[in-house]
Amino acid sequence: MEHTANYIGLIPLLPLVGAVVIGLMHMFTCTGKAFSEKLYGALACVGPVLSFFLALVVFFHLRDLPVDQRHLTHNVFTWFAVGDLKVDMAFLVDPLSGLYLLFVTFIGSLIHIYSIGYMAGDENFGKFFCYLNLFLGSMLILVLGSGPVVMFVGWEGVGLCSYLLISFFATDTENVLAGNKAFIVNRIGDLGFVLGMSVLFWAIGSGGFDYLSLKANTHLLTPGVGIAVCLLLFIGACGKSAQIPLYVWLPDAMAGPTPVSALIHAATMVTAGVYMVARFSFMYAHFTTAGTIVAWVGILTALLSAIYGMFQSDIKKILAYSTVSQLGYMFAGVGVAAYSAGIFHVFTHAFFKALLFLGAGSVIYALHHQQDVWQMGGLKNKMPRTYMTMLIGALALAGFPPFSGFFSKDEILFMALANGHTGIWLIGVLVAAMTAYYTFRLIFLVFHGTPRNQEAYDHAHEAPAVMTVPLIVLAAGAALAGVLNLPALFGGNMVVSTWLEPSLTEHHPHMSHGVEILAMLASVVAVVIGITIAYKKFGQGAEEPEFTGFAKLGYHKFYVDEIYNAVFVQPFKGIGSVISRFLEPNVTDSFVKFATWIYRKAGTSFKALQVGYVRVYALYMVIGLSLMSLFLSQSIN
Amino acid sequence: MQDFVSLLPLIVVGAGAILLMLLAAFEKLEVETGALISMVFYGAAFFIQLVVGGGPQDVIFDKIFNGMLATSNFSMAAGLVIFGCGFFTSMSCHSYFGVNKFCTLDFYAIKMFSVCGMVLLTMAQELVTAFIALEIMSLGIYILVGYDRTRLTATEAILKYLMLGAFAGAFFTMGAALIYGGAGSTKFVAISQFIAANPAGQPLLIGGAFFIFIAIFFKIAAFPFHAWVVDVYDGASAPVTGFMATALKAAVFALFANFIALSSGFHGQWIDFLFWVAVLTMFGGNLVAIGQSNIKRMLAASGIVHSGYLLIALVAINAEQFTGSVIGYYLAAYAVGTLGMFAAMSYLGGSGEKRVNFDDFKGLAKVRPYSAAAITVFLLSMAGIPPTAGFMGKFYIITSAISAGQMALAVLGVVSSILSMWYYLRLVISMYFHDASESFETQGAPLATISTFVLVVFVFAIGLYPIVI
Amino acid sequence: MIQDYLILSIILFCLGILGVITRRNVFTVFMSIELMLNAANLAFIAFSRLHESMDGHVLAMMIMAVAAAEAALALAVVILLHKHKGKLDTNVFSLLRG
Amino acid sequence: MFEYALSVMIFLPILAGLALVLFPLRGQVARTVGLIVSIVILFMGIEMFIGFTGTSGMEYVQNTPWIESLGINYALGVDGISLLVLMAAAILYPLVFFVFDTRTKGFYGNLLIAQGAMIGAICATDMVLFYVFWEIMLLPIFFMIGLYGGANRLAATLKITIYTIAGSLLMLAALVYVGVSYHQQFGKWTFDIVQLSALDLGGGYAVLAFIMFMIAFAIKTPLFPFHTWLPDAYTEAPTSATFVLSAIMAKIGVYGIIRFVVPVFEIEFARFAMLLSLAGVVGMIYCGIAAISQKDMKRLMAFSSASHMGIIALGVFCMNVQALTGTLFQIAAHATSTGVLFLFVGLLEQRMKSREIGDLGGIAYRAPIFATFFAIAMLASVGLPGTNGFIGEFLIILGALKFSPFIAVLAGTTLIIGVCYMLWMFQRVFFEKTNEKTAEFQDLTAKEMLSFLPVILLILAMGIFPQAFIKKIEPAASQQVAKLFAMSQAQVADTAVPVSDQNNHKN
Repeated sequence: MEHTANYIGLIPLLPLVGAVVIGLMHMFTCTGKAFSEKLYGALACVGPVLSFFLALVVFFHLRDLPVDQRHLTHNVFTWFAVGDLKVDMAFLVDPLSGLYLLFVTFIGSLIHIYSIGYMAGDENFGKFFCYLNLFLGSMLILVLGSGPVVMFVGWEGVGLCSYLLISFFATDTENVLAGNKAFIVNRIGDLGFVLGMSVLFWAIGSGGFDYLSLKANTHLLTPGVGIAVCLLLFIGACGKSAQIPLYVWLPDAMAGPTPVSALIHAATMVTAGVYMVARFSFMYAHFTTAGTIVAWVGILTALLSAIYGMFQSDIKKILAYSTVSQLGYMFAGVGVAAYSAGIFHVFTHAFFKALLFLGAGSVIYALHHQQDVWQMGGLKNKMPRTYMTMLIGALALAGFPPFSGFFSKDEILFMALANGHTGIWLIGVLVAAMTAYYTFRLIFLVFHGTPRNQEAYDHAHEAPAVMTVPLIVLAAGAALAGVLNLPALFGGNMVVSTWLEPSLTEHHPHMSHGVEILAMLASVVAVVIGITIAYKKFGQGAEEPEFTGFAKLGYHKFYVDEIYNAVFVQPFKGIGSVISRFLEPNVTDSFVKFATWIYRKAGTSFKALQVGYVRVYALYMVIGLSLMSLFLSQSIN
Repeated sequence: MQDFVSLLPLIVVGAGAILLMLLAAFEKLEVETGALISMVFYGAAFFIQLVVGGGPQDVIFDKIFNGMLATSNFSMAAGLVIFGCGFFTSMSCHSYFGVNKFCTLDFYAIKMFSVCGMVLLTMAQELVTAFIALEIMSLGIYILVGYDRTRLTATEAILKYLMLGAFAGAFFTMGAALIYGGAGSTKFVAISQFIAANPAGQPLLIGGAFFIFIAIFFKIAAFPFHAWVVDVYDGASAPVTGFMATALKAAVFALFANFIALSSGFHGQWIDFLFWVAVLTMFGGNLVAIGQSNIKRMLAASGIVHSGYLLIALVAINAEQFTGSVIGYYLAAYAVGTLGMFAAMSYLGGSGEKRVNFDDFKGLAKVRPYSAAAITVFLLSMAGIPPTAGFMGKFYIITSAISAGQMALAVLGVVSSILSMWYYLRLVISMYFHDASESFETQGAPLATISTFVLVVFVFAIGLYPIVI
Repeated sequence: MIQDYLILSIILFCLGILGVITRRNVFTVFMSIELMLNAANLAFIAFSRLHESMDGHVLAMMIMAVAAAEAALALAVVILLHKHKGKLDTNVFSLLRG
Repeated sequence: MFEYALSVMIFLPILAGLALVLFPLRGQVARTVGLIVSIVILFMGIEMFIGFTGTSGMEYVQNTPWIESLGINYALGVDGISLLVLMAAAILYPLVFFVFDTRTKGFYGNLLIAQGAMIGAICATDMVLFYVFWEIMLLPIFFMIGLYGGANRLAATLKITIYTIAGSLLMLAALVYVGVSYHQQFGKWTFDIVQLSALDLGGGYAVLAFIMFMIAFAIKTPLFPFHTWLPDAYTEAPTSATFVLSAIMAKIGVYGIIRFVVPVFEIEFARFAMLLSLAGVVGMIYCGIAAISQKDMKRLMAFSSASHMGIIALGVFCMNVQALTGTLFQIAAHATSTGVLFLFVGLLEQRMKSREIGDLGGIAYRAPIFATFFAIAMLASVGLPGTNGFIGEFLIILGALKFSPFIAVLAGTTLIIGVCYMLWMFQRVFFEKTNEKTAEFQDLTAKEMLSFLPVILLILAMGIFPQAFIKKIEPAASQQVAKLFAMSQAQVADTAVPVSDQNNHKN
């Protein structure tokens, strides 16, 4: 079975090839007569599906290996080697990346299938699938990369794809701006990533710059350097996974087509940051200070975006903020060294968030791109399948037992408590309540009560099968995925955690089941409270309220975007125009200009000396002569 | 016998001059033929010089007229340059006077006489001989400058030149007298022996040398004795200006070098003084040049700057084993460029020199691309852009200056050549980057044109294969 | 003893210089130059007396000869100037300037 | 057969160019000649690259005495340091002849002369020879901008010419100083860089000479604050000239620093490294920010190019093998991406008769191929992994961090700034709505596409398989760095000695 490792290279390659093929086809035909959408769709799905099966093969091969040697590396070629720095284009499959591999390819394939339905009739059908394939390929490189540099390739690749996909409907400026915002903010994070890598390299990179060797050399790091590396890398994670202060791009990213929002900006890409922190668990576990900071940033992000979520009116925005908030949870998890829990939450979240987005997508699709929840209502009769699936998704998101979200989230909170971060635990519980609230606010507003926009309601209809089937599959996942990591409390044996054991550096604190039960109850209670409040307010349908005071602040996201704009963007542009309008012509260049001016002036004055009177010339001679003789009398004796 | 051999070129040219004067008696003889005849003689002299000077040793004949003249490789080289200048000037005169008819055969005769004076000057090893040679040269040049008796400007030019020249000459004589008083002789050899005997700066000597320097500074238009040069160049006719700018400068610098290289002690005394003169000359020249709108005046001013560079070389010479190779090479390089410029001016200038300003040459490249290209080459050579002769000259000078430890002087020289880019480029720009307003038609014989392109070849030839003397 | 001669010649020389830079009449200027040359000659003679060699005298002769030649040319120029402008004021002749 | 290759590569274009300039030919004939010559050079370049072994020594060496009295030789050679620069000069040229066909013979002649001179400057291992070519390089540019440039070309021409010549004349004095001090230390004249690197100048006049060298190269590169000639020149110059300037000529400035300054002035270099790298970084940020607010596409590109040159130069000053290799790689990478971008801007201008960003929009829909190519080049220039831009920038930042974290952080901002102006421009030009101007924008013709395709592929290939290039340049780089360190370590201890030596020499 040794040759299995050689398949690994194919897994990211297939979608990339697909992307290139589709891209070329589209590029040459989009101005003339395009190929049929069927062809595009088929081509687009080949790559992802194949790599999903390959992933399965590799995964099971991995499972068959003994626990302590569960890692397959495939060194495709030496990327570049300069001095001590040697970077191989090599792929590593170990339990962590294996798991990630599975659900990235799985969800990826689902989204491709779904998109065939959703994007039908768009004149840039081909382009869309080109990007989608490209994205999947980059994501897989990110996951499989055997070292930080290769990971960075995928890292930037997905950034690019999200830019392209967000600004997919590029004719209207809003989307393009959103895309730019996403790319630039991601770049800010990438700066951190690059610097972190560099520091890491100079510290311990000379002994090999891939995870395994780095893990082996971690002990050589001094605390200062180590923490610096962790934090710099975390900046990168903040950019990619939309944490404070770089979360601003994610909500705008909803400008893209809904499948994109679902796939990229909920399920896979945004969790890259979490994955990265988990990848470097050997460092974050080693330098707990950094971990704690990560945890706090995460939980605060969760809180902040939960607050935003409670007041939004755009269905996709609500989901977007819930994503940010869930990401916060994940970081809190990996921050408190509950890596497996964090990853598990990524896993479950992928299901229910993708589900919710796609559900939202089919709702929007049904209402002809109406996204304002205050224009919906009572749709549960019109589109029952969507309703049911989304309800499951909502319960999972809210963390209502026994749905998947409950287990993963609760695991995180419990670990936080267990590792002594009581503050984080408290906030976490609070956020859980808020999450439940805004999730069900959404459900009630959309599906219950009475239609607010009658004619939109009348035209509404259930989505086609190609769209609902993925919904149902995902719903199943969202409902049941929790079982995979059933805590010992319920007689489970934490399959995922144990599976991830070899590639993560974490220790399971032992606390009495009593405490665990109490904690669990607390969060359940919080969830229930949240849901009831939501029902009280919106259960029987409510009209759009006038936001005032805190709600107004929340609705406007505390004006953070405006503040950023005023503090960073505008000054930046200002400086730019100052330089090019004023500094460049008048200051930087002025020295030269001044010199030439002096030169010319002196020239004209000398011109004036040529008076043309021969006597005066003789006079010059005599003056020169006398000055020279003075000079001589000075210099000689 | 050796006296005769070493003087042979001189004699040839002198004979040619006399012959021309006699021929001048025949009315039917064309002026053009005069030019050709003189060219023949210059050529002959040039080759004789080449043959005689071909020897490897440094000083060939050091005891001519018991030490009044001496020919070294350096003086030979200077002589070659002078003959060359005479030759090419005759070529450009040939065309020039085809258009501006005020020439007679005597013109060429006088020119050859002054060449004699120049060559004598390069060999002079005795002050009064030098003075006489200087005067032979100058008297000839005076006449050439004012040859167009009908033009007031020419007359004014000769007035200024003559008056100030005589003024400077008086200084020379006074200096000679003082040195004679100090050293008891006016022969360079004796003077150097005297200095070697009593190195303490002897006031009479210093004063005398100073006066002689004044005179020389005047001739090479060092700052602040430069004022005349702009006006005189402007007033004189183009070929003559070219002749003055090159041959005269070569001769005088030959004398200057021979004199300053008397003995290292003497040279050492004057280094600081020359340093400042060089600096002032370079920058003063640039400042004069930048303001000019007339090309001849600009070239005159740039001539001042080049004198400054040559002064750098003089500061840097090593008086112990003086070869003068750097100076010789620079003189040749400068001569080629300048002669080319004036040759071009003399056939492009038209009758009565109606094209002399920068603006008159606008769009030349559109109408006469080759002439424009040639002029550009000369300008680049003067500016010292490789691979022209001017570059190698500048390179040698900087090298010698730095080897002599005169880093500051080298840098200042470089700075001044940066400044000089300005007015050289200005002409290129007006030739190339503007549209032609006229058709630059030229009549008259094509010799000047030919000489221009021959000189272009020389510019590159000397630049790429620098014959280090 | 020699000093007196020297002083005299220096005085003459300076007078010449003064003449050149102050006077505007062409004739006067040229005469001033002659004065300077003669000052030089005087110095030569005096020095040759001092060194008891005849070189000085010879040199003086030479210089006189040259000065004569120069003078001849000067006169020609003077005539030329007079033909052009009818006056010998050097300030009149300042077309070439700037 | 291949031993005179370098001479051929130098003089074939120059002679052909002169022929074009001098003999009366029609523009199309001239173009064909130029095309043929440049393709010949291209193949010779490729052949040379393949044949290059990269064992950190000079290859294809050629050395004949020129001026014995001063030990000046006609010495050519290629090593890891000059290889990629040479490739940039040799390979990209045919594009120009393929894409633009509206010029006169004089223009093509000048282009060829420029190529020959640049190759000469790159291959020369003798300082004086280098200087000669270095100066000749300028003349064609001078004429190209002055004759075929934009509206206010005269000012631009004068500016670039005076600037550059000022710099190079200072360099002339400096290199003579180097030669002389070699003469004084070792008693024989030479300007061969290999032998000169035995020198270790410091203190006294060496500082002055070093500064003069650096000014010359800083102007050509250009380093902040000597960049002020650049925007005007790049904007006014005809596209092909801008291409030559930005893609190749600017690189020769950096190359000159590596080749001629570092080996001779180890001590001074080590001493000034911090200041210089600051200049590089500040320039990068300054020009980058300036680019953001440009209305004219070409001007924006000009600033972006200047900004990148800052980062490229930084790699030299960091004095470690990663950064140096990064620079050498980035020189070629940036040549491809920026060169192509400038040519694309030229195409846009040709088609739209306007470079104003405001006038354009929505081109991506009219011209997907053009847009894709442009996007790839753009992403390369913002250093996206998978394109060649990433490798260089990453290595440089990595090295900069070793040199000084502060510098590294500043340098890292290039990731952000670059994206800012590029995306903004891309949005305004290729996205958004089409207007009546861009509505009938023609996509790349087959010919154009085929001529650009190789470069685009090269961009990707260099990004995905950089090792093929790096393994040829890395040995030379590491060798130089090692030497630099040995020298500067040895000297920093007793800097006093050479200083006093200098003083003795000058009296």
